[in-house]
Amino acid sequence: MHDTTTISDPALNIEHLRKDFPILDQTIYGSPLVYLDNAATTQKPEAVLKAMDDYYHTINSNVHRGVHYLSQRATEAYEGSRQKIADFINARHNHEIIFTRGTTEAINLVAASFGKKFLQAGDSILVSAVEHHSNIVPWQLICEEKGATLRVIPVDDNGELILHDLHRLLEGVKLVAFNYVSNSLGIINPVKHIISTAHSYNIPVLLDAAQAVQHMEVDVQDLDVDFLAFSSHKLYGPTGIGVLYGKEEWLNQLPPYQGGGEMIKTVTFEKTTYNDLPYKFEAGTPDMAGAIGLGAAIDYILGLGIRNVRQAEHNLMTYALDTLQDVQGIRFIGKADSANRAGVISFLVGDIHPFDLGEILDKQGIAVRTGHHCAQPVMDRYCIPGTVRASLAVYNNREDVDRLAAGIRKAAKLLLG
Amino acid sequence: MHDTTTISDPALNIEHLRKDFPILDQTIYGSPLVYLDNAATTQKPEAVLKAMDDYYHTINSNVHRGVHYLSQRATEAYEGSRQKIADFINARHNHEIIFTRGTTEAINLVAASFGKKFLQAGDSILVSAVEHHSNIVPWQLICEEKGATLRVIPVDDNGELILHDLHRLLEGVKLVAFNYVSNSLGIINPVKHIISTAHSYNIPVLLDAAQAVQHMEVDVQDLDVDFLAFSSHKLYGPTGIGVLYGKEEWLNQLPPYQGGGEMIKTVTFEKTTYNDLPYKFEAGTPDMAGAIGLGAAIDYILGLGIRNVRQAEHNLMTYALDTLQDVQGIRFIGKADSANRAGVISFLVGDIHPFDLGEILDKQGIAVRTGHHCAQPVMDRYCIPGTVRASLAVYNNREDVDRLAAGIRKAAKLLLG
Amino acid sequence: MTIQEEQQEIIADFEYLLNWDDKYEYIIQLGKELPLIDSRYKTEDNLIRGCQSRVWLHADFLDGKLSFTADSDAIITKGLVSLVIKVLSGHTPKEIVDAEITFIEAIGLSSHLSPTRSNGLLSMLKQIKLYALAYQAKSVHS
Amino acid sequence: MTIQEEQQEIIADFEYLLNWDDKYEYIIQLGKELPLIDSRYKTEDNLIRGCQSRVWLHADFLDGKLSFTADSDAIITKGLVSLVIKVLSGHTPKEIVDAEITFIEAIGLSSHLSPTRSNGLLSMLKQIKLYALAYQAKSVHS
Ligand SMILES: Cc1ncc(COP(=O)(O)O)c(C=O)c1O
Ligand SMILES: Cc1ncc(COP(=O)(O)O)c(C=O)c1O
Repeated sequence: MHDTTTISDPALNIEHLRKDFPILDQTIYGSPLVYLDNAATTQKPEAVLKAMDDYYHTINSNVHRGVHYLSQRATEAYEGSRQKIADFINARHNHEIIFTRGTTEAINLVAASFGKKFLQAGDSILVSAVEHHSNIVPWQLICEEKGATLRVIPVDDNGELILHDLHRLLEGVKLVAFNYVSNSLGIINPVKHIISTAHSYNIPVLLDAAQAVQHMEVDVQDLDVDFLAFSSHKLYGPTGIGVLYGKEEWLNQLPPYQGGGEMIKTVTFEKTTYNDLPYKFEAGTPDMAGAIGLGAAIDYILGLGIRNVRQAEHNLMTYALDTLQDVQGIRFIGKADSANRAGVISFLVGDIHPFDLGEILDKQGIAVRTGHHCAQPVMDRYCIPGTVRASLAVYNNREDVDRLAAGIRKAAKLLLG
Repeated sequence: MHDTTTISDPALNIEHLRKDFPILDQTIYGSPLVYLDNAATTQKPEAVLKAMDDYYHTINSNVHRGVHYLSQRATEAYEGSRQKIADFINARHNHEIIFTRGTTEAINLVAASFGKKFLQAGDSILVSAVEHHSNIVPWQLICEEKGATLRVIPVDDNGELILHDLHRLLEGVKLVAFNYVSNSLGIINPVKHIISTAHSYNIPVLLDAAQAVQHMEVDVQDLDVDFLAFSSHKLYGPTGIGVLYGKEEWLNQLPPYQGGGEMIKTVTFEKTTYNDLPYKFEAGTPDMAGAIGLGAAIDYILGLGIRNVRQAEHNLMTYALDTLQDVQGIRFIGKADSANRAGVISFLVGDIHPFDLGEILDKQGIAVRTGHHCAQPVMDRYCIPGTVRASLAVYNNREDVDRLAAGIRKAAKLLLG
Repeated sequence: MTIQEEQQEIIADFEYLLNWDDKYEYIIQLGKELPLIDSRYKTEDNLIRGCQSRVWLHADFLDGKLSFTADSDAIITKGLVSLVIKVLSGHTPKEIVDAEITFIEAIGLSSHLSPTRSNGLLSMLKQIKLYALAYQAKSVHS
Repeated sequence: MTIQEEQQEIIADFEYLLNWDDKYEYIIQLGKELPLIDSRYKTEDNLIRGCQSRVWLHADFLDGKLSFTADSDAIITKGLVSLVIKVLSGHTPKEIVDAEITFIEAIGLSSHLSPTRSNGLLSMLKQIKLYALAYQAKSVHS
């Protein structure tokens, strides 16, 4: 067992910041909780919960249309969060930030609205072989509706996208959608290369950044990406809210997605005119408390320093890969080293079924995810029923990794025994 | 000024339950807050905030797919809320409850999915003249896409739907969508009559219950309604979550709305099969905390007793109509008495612009809504720029009403003075 | 007087009005006082549609200076409109473009400047700036 | 033994297994012990797809009694499957339809019975009940 008082990164005191997450301090079946299911959802620091509680205790009110004091304060707080998000990903304008329920809804919005306007029979949408279902099914739905086809960037045995055929794959493609970091393999994809290649054919790109924004700096202008989606709940923020970023020139071209309050300028039964960005895409009462909670989560991360987070997680990832490598029979699915990896380690041990391994880990208080991680095509690609996935957040420490390694050994002994 | 310790309804001690809503206890511009914007959004009792806080502090985890302990507890809590909602509206099955962001999204879901499957050029959708934009625009969008038309049940000078032509209006209609209680006029519509008439032609009905569920018992089996939508944030619950109820036989017929995690059974790039109800319609990570908060809100209301709530609000409404009637120059928009009214009183005073009146009320700490209340066609119908809307919740008392009446008098004096 | 001085004067006037009702009474009085716009200019073209109140704005350009007349359906907005016109009318496009309107905030009606309320006054201020910008561009090119 | 007695016996057995690892060791041992299903019955038709693990189930009806053989790709599921079969095989459709399976919860593996985990075991239990219902209906009608 390593000395957990040794902090791998001097800029962040992990033991100290763990106190911001009191949920971590509990026992499961008699063992202290080791929470390594962060790619599914992260825990929330007290500051996020307090921001939402404060909102509900002081200014809760419907936004935008109110003359009265509370409504104005609520609107300022809600729009303040939008500005924080714009700054966080370096969007040019705050009206390029659309609040959605999460990554899934953000992608559905683009698939439906972009598809409605730009997709025709015979066209293609290009995704990669390592996508989450949320970046596959919305495209399947719209492709089916429009008679378009879904094309796939293949992946090699190591989990890296095979890009030498990219130019050919881009023929007839109307939009490219792929993830920055794969949730099943943890591999950081070569986003800039793919974006600039697509752009050389004037093809826009949507980036699924659900597994990226919590781990590294993401700058939409530097990436020059056209659309970007992420979820609050994976970024230390509340559930039920997420973000679609879109370049103004793209968002202005898209027809509205949902209809309702806020997204219109004038309504008559004969003719309705739509509101400006971002409201055109925010029908109905928004999740005010969620947006404010997400703003607080971003404040929290910026307070830690996103580079410090990346560094601390990088160090822990290096340690984890080293430590797990020594476990007998372990196979990593996705071969990236810690420099090209963020958050996720997927693995199998011998021919142990991931479900069995996960259950025995759970009994030891270790929370990992097992199964296909909503990325069934990835499992099919590697002909496996699923993987065990351990995923890191900034509050994880070496003790968590040690407990995981010991837990796997114990499980293997029981299961293979 | 009336003695506020006189409780109008013996079953509920309003002064006591106001303590559950500490936000009410604040001063705005030096005056104690009078919150009468409840139709826009209600305040949340401590029990709701605590339920969400507890969730985040103890079991926060992604639902459904996790093997581990926290995920199982989170799933149980999330599904427990679904069951509470099913019981609350007396749904036959809990899988008839779909979590959405709110009423707006619920209606958009039905408009898109029902429209995709059942709507053809030449068909009609029938709404009423007193709908919220959220129950107009989604139908406009799908009608435009399908070449169908939107037809409108007219309204009379008193705000009552004109139904003698209903049989003729129903010709060629594929679905009827209207609200239980109008958010702009507060009038309770004759839902059973409209539903049974529509059913006599086998036309399904969607009921927008956004302004109903918080005020009275709603029983979907008794109403025999096919779809019903409401928002948590108007029902003492958190923002960002709401409900679509749909009869199993209808929901099973509708194609999925959004694609993504959870809503599928198997995914390959060639073929995707969809999950069973309710998951087919819940793509992506749901708003776990929101769902749990809504469950707690329902517990809170059931704790008060929904009939007690109705009775207390009815008494206050009677008092409010009586009291406001005495204000010189007041005109009620929508003429229902308190028996046919829920929550909302819309009015104008002389030719004072509602915006002016709202602003002077705000300066006195009185929060009302002014404008078209996202029901512009209603304003057009009565040729008014908007109304001042005071809307009640269970925590409002006679003092609130007295303050409102006094505030209007003061405003009128200033503005006409 | 410069735009700045005009604003200072208004702010000073309001300092004597201690209560919010006195302030509003004064603004409402201003709103009532004079028809601000010739009715033939109250056209759809000159209409600025806010979410809550509507404003009609007409601009005249004479001797290098812009002057404005306006109206609103809401009386408080109208009172503020009358103050805005007092401050900005009769100045050159450049002066107007460069002007910072601070008095509305200073007299405690900042909510009228909040884009979230999307009311007519804010849109009117934007429109005035746009007129001024247009005439400024013209005079540079001519 | 009745279904109830079979379950009581299993619960009693497990009471001697004090630690969770002992319980799992025992279940895993059961899972390994015997091939539960003839490989020719391991068909797509007999496959019950859970979200996490898969189960194959084959039913035989003889002399008014149902018997089952089964398999799973996950060993813990397989061990539980073997216990379920021990409990339910060789009983009449009616007995099976009426049976309440309590032992899985009693021995502390209730999560295998949670629909939220949607795993193979729960689906298998449902499938067994369906078979039993079908045969019960048949025998009533014949
Ligand atoms: C009658 C009615 N329908 C629909 C809505 C829309 O609800 P939400 O904004 O919560 O989606 C509202 C409230 O704004 C309403 O009052
Ligand atoms: C890469 C990726 N894309 C999309 C999603 C879907 O995100 P959400 O479920 O928050 O909508 C996830 C997470 O589940 C993910 O990891």
